[in-house]
Amino acid sequence: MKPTRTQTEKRWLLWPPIVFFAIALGAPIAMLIIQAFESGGSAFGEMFAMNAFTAALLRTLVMAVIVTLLTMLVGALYGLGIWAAPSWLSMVLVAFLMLSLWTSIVVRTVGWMLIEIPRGALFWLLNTLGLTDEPIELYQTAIAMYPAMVAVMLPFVVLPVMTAMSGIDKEQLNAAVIFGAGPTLVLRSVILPALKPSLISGGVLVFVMSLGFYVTPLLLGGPSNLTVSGVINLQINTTNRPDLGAAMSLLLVGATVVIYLIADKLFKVSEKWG
Amino acid sequence: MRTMTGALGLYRVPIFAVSVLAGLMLFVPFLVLVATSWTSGSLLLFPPQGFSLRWYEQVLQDPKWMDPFFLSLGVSGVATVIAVIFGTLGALAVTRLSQRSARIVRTLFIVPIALPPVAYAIGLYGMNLELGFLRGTLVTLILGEALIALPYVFVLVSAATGKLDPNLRNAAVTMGAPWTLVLRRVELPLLLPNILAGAIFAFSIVFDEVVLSVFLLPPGVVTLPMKMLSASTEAFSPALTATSTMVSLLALIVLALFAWFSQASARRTRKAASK
Amino acid sequence: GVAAVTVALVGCSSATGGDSSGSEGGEVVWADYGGPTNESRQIAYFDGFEEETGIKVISASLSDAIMAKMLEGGEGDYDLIQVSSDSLIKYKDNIVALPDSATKSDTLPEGIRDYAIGGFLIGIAQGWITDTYPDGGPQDWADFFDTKKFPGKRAWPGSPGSYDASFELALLADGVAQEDLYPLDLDRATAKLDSIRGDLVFYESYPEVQTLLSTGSASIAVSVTGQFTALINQGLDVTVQWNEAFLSPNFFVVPAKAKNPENAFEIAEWLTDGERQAVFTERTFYGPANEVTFDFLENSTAKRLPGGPGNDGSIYFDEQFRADNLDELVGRYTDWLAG
Amino acid sequence: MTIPVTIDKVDVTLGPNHVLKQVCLDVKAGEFVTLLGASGSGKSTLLNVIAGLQKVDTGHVLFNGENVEKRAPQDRNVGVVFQSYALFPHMTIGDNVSFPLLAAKRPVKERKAVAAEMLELVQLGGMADRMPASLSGGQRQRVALARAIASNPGVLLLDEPMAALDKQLREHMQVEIKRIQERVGITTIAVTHDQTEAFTMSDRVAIMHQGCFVQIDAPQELYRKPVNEYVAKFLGEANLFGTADGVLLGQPGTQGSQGTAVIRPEDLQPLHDGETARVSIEATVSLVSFQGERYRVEARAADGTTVISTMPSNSDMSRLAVGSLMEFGCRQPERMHVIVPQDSSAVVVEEPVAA
Amino acid sequence: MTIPVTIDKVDVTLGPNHVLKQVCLDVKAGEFVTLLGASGSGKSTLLNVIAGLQKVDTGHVLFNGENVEKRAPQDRNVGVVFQSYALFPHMTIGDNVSFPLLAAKRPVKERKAVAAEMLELVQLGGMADRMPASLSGGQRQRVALARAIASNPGVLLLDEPMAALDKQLREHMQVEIKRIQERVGITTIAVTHDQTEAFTMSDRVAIMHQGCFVQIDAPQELYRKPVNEYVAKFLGEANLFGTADGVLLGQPGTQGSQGTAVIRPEDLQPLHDGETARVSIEATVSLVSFQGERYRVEARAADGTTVISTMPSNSDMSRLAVGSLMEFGCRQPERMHVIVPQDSSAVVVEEPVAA
Ligand SMILES: Nc1ncnc2c1ncn2[C@@H]1O[C@H](COP(=O)(O)OP(=O)(O)OP(=O)(O)O)[C@@H](O)[C@H]1O
Ligand SMILES: Nc1ncnc2c1ncn2[C@@H]1O[C@H](COP(=O)(O)OP(=O)(O)OP(=O)(O)O)[C@@H](O)[C@H]1O
Ligand SMILES: [Mg+2]
Ligand SMILES: [Mg+2]
Repeated sequence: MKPTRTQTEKRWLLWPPIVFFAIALGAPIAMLIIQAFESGGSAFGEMFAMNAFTAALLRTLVMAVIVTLLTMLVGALYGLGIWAAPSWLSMVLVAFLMLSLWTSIVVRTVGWMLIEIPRGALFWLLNTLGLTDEPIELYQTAIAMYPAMVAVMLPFVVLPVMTAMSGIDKEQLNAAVIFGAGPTLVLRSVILPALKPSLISGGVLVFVMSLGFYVTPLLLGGPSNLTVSGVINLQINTTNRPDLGAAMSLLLVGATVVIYLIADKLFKVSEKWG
Repeated sequence: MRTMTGALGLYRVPIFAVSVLAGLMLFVPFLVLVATSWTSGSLLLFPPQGFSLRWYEQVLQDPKWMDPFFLSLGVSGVATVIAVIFGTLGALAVTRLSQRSARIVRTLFIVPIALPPVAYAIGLYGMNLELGFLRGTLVTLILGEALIALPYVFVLVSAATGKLDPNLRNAAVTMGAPWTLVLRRVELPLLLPNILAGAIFAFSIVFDEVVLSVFLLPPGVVTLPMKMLSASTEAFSPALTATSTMVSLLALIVLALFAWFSQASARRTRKAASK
Repeated sequence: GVAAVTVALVGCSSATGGDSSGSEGGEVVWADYGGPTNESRQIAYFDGFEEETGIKVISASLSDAIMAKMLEGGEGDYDLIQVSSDSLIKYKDNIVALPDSATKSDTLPEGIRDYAIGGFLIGIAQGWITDTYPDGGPQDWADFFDTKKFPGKRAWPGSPGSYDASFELALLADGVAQEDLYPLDLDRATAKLDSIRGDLVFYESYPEVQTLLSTGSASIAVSVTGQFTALINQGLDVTVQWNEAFLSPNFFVVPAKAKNPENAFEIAEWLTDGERQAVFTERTFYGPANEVTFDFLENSTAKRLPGGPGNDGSIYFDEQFRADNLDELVGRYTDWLAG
Repeated sequence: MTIPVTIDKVDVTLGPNHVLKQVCLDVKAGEFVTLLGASGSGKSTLLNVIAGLQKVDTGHVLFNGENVEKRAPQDRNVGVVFQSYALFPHMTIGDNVSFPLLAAKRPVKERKAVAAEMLELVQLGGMADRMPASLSGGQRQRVALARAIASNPGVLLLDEPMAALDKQLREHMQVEIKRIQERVGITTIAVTHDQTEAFTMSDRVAIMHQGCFVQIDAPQELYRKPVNEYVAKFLGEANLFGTADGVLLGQPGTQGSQGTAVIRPEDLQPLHDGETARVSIEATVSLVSFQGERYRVEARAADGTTVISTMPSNSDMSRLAVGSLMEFGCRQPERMHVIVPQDSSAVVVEEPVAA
Repeated sequence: MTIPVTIDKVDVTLGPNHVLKQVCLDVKAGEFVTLLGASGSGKSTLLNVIAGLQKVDTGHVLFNGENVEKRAPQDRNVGVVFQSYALFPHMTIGDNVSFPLLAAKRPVKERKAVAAEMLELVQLGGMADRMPASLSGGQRQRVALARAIASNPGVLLLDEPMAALDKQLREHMQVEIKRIQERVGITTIAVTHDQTEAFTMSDRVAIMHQGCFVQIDAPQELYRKPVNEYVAKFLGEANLFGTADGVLLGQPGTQGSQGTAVIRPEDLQPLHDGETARVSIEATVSLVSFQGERYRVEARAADGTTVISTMPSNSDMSRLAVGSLMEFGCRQPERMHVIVPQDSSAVVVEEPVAA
C-alpha cells in the first residue's frame, strides 16, 4: 500500500533540512564562488596553467582509483571474514573496525609513521625476531601509504558489505550447495551477486572521499604524493592566493559531485545508502 | 550452520588471512599509539621507554587538555543533535516523496560526504567574515560539523525507514492520528535504534573533525582534535597519544554499553515472544 | 532544548574568548603556533602581564589563511601575529608600526625593528645524535651532501611551504660563496638537491625530527634548532652544527585591522624586558632579540642559542630577496618535492 | 454506528496502470461485502480509495450519502485491518487497541476501558499488557480487528485479513470475524482472493477483474449462475461445455454452440451402467485423487476436453480406475447454468457492471 | 534414477530444543511421502537431515540401504525445491535449471539441452532466456522444480513448495507436481502443513507432531482412521464424541466412554423427519454458511458440544434455518471410527511411531 502523503507533513519534514542545507552548504559555496571570482575569474585559467596543480589532479585521481580498488577488495574479504568467521573472531574484527573508526585520523597517521619509519616499530619487530639489522626502506614509498589509506576507508566498504551479507538468502546458499556447487561457484553464484550492489556503492563513496586525501599520502608516501587538497592548502596557507584556492576547491567540489552523480545514476548509490 | 561457512570451502583460508591482516592493519597502529603513551620518557617513541601512566595523569589534570575535551563534547553534541534532527527529518521526508524528487533529495543529503573539508572550511570562513555577528561564536563551526555529519545519520535512518511497514502509517492515519502523532508515537520509536546508531556515527565524525576547527574556532577556544593538532605541530608529546587512547577507549566503552543495551532489549523482546 | 544548548555553547565561547572585553583591562589576541613555545610565553610573559594590567591575553592557534588575509589588510581576529622577516617586508603596508616611544628589538635590522614585537631568532641548522659520528660529524653543507663520508638518511623538510633554507644550503654545498648566494640560482640548487634525494627522509611537521633522530631512522636532520634543543632537554646528546647555519628573526606584528592595537603595544613593551626574555629563552632556546637578554643568561646556555656567542659561522637570509620571490621559491620547491 | 457506502464511477490511475475503471458499488448499512479477485485486480486500491489513502482521478465515494472526497483518512472514521496487521510492535496490545482513542485525545481511563472491552470482544481479555511479538498469528489478527473497531467506526475495511494465517486458523477466523461483524453490525468491506473465505463471510461478493467488477451477487448466485467463464472458473472448478439447446457440444465456443454450459464438478457424476442423463459426456479417467471429504476425478473426453468430477468420500471408487472409460452426466439438469454469449463478452470488453 | 530412503531413529537437538525425537521413516523407491504437521513440528529439520544440511545427534539416514552420514550435501545427489524457490536472481531461467550441471562441470551444450528438456517437462519450453524476476509465482515454482530434477537425483525433497502460491495456482500445481513426479518416477519427500495438498499429491502421509511421527499412512486411512484425536482434528474438521458400544455420549472423555468416535462432517447429516440412525445427536443450528460446492452447518447440542455437518451444494437448506432444532445422524455407521484410549495416548506420551 502506498504511504499517504499530505502536503503539510511533507512541508514540515522536508523544508527544515532544505533550509539547513541552504544555509550550511549553499552559503559557503556561494562564498567560495565570490572568492574565486575576486580576481575577475582569471584564477580558473591560472590554475590549469599551474603544473603542480594539474599534476596533483592526475595524481589524486590515480591514487583514489587505487585506494578504491584496494579498499573494495580488502573490504569485501573483511566483510566475508566477519560473516564466515567463528563468532569470537568476527567480534574481534568488528571491534578493530570500531576502534579504528574512533581514533583520530591524524593520530592514526602518526601511528603508521611510527611503524614505518626506517627504525620504527616494524624494524623493531623484525629486529627482535632476528630477521634484520638494516633499517627498513618502506617509509615514504607507495607501499607505505596505501595500507594506511585503505585502513581509513575500510569501514565505508565493510559496513554495507556486512549488511549485505546478513541479508543473504540462506535458502539460496543451501540450494547452491545441494546442487553440488563448489566454493568457487557458491561465491560466483550467490555471494558475489548479493555483495555487488553494496560493494559498488561503498566503492563510489570511498572514491569520492579519497579525492580529499591530504596528510596521509604526504606523510607516509613522501612529498611526491602531493594531492589536490594539498595544493589547495598551499594556495591558502602559504602562497596566499585564496582566489586560486577557492577556484580549485570549486573544481574539486564540482568534480566530486559530478562523479558522485554519475555513479549514482549508474549504480544507484544513494538508494543503497539511503 | 554448517553450510554457511562450509560453503566457502578452501576460500576461507585467504578470506580469513586477509581479514586478519586487515584487522591488524586497523589495530596495530592503534596498539603502537597506545604503547607510546605509557612511556616514562617524553618522546613519542616505539618501543616506549619504560612504563608509567604519568602522561595520562598529566592530561587528566591539565585544563589545557580537559577544557578542549569538554568543549569538543559540547560542540560535537550540539552538532550531532542538529545532524540527527535534520538527517532524520530528511530520511522521513524521502519516504513521502515521489520517486523522482526522492532521488534528488537523497543525493542532496549524501553530497556532503563528497565535500573536500578544506574547500568547505574556506567557504564557511568566508561566510563567518561576511556575517560579522557570527564572529567569535561557535555557530558556523557547529553548523558546518552538523552538515558533515548529516549524511551518516541520513543513511542509517533511511536504512530503517525503508524497512518500516508503510501500513503502520496507514493504520495510524485511518485511526484518526494526525501526522505529528504518527511521527511521535509510531515512526520515531521504531526508528530509534537507527537514529541512535546514526547519532553515534555522527558524533564520532564530528568529534574527530579538525579542518573546520582550524578556520572557524574563535581565538582562544580549542577543541580536542585542534589541541591534538597543535600539540603535534610543535612537539610530539605522549600526551597526544595518551589523550587519543583515552578517547578511543571511552568511545569503545560507550559503544559496548550501547550494544549491550540494545542486545538486552532484543533479548527481552525475544523472551516476550517465546512466552 | 537544542537552542538552549547552542546558546550555552556560544556563551561559553565568549566566556573563554573575552568576557573581560567590557571590563577595565580588555584583551589582546595573540596568534602563534601553540605548543611548548606558547606555554613558555604564558609563563615568561603573559601571566605577569595579565596580573599587572588586567588585560587578558588570548592565545589563538595561528591559522595561516587568517594570517594571510590580515596581512593583506583584511579583517580578522588577531591582534598579534607571528611572522617571519620576509613576510614583514612583503606586507609592511598593512602592519602598524610601534609607537616611537617603544623599546625596539636592537638585534634586528633597521627596517624590521620598528614593527617587530617579542622577537626571537630561529636557527636552521644540521644536527645529529653525537654518537652517530664518533669521529666528528659534518662541518658544513658540503659534508651534509657527502653521503659516503657521513652515511645515513637525512631528515628534510617535506611540506611544500617549508622550503626553509633548502636552496641556500644546496648552493653553499655546491661551492657557491656565501656572498654570491643571492640572487639564488634555483636551477643549480635543485640540481644539487636532486643528487641527494634518495637519501632523504621527509618530515611534514617539525616534531617528527625528534622521532626520526631518536629512533635512528635518520642520521642527520636539517631543522629549526628548537627541535635539537628539545632532544637535548630530553637528555640526548645532540650536536648542532652552527657553522653555515641560517638565522631568521621571527616576531609578532600588529596588523592594520587589529582590534586592540593599544593593548598590543602595551604587551610589546612588556616583552622587551631582558629578564623576562631570559626566562623565555631558557625554556625554548630561541635566540633573543635584545642584547640585554644575554646579561641574564648562563654562558653555557648562551652558547647553545642561535646568534649566541661563538656561533659566528651562522648566516642571515637575504630577507628582501625572499620576500620578493616568495611565490617562485614556493613554486620551485613544491615542484621539486613533487618531483 | 453503521453507515451505507456508495462508490460511484471511481477511476484510479497509478503510474502507467489504469488500476480502477469506472468502479461502482453500493454497500448497505451493516452489510458484509467482499471484493474477490486475482492478484493485481485492484482490490487493495479500491479499499484504499474508501479509506482515503488513495486519491481518485474521477468518481466519488459517499458515506451515508455524503461525499467524503475532501475528508482526510483521519476524518473518515473507518476501521482498517491490514494484511500484515500493522500492529505497532513497540506498543502493548492494550495501547495498540486504544490507539484510535489516543489519536482522539481521550483520557487514559477511557482508553484502558475501551481496550479491555474490545479485547474481551475478540476473546483476548486480560492480554492487554502483552507485546504483539509475543502473540500467535491468530491472536495478532484479533488484536488488529479489535483495534479497527475500537473507535466505533462507520465502516470496517479488511485487506486480506487472513492471508498470513495457516489453513486451520484461517477457517476458524473466518467464522469468528463473521460472528463479530454481525454482533457489532458494522458495514464491512473485505478483500480476499480465497473464494471459500469470501463465501463464508459475506452477504455479497464482488468479483474484480482487471480493475472492473465483473459480477456482484450473493455467494450462491455467483457460484451457481456466473455471468461469464471468468467468474465460473474463478469460483472453484467448473466444467465448461459449448451448448446448444441443452445439448453439450464439447469445449466452449465449438461450432454451433449457443452458449457455454457451466457444470460444477459435484454435479457431474459418473453414471451407473445403463443410466442416462439429458446432459452427459464420455471420458477416460486420467487421475483420481483423494482429498479428504471428497474424491476428485479428472477424465479426458475424446476431443481433449478435461472433465472434472468430485464425489463424496463415501462413494465406491472401484469403478473409476485410471484408464477406464466412463459416461459422466449431470443428473439434475437444473443445476447446469448456461452463459449466453452476450453475457460472456463482459470479460473481453471489460464493461463495468454496476451493483 | 530412484532410490529408497530410510530414516533410522534420528535425533536432532537445536540449541535448547529437542526438535526430532527418534524419528523413523521408510520411503520406497519412487514413492511420494509427505510430512504433514503444524508449524514448528520439525518437518523442515527432517528434510534438512535427509539433504545433509543438518547433522544428526544419533540415528542414521540410508539411501538405497547405504549410510550417507559421511556424505556432504553435494554428494548426496538429492534435488530440493525450497519454499522461497531460492532461484538465483541474476541468472536466466535456463542457467538456473542447468546449475547442477554447471556445478558438475558439464559442457555448455549438454547444459543447454538438459535445461531445454527440463523446461519442456514443466511446460516452460522456450523461456530459458527469461530472468526469474519476470516470472509469475507459479512459473518460478516450476523452474525450481525443473532445477531440482535436472541432475537426475535419487531423491527429490520439497519444502512447502506451494506455500507462496495463491489458492487457485496451488491446487493446479499440486496436480502438476504429482504428474511430473509420476512421470520421472523419483522418490519424493515433501513437507507441507496443508492437508489437501498432502492428500492430493502423496502415496503416504506422515503426520508430525512435536518432533515425532504420530501416524504414517495412505491418505484415506489417515482421514478415515486417525489413531488419535490430534490426527483426527488436524486432517479437516471432525466431530468427536465419547462413545460406548456404538452409542454417542456427548463430548470425548465423558463419563462411561470407552473411546472417541470420529465422525466427519460429511457423514453427519441432518435426518429427515421420522428418520432414525443408530448414531445420532440432537442440536440447534447456529451457523449456516455457503462454501461453494457445499454448505457448512454448525449446530450446538444441549450439552454444549459443537456439531458440524457439511452438505452438498444441491441440498435443500430450507429446513436448516439458524435456531431450528435438528437431529443429526450418521447414516452409515461403518464410517464412524472409534479411537480406543490406549491409541489416543500416543499424543500425550509422545511415543514415536515407526513406519
Ligand atoms: N504505485 C503504483 N504504481 C503503479 N502501479 C501500481 C502501483 N500500485 C499498484 N499498482 C498496480 O495496480 C494494480 C492493482 O494493485 P492492487 O494492489 O490494488 O491489487 P490487489 O488486487 O490488491 O492485488 P493483491 O491481491 O496482490 O494484493 C496492480 O496491477 C499493480 O501492479
Ligand atoms: N537454529 C535453531 N536453534 C534452536 N531451535 C531451532 C533452530 N531451528 C529450528 N529450531 C526449532 O526447531 C523446531 C522445528 O523447526 P522446523 O523448522 O523443522 O519446523 P517446521 O515443521 O519446518 O515448521 P514450519 O512449518 O514453520 O516450517 C521449531 O520449534 C524451531 O523453533
Ligand atoms: Mg492487495
Ligand atoms: Mg519449515
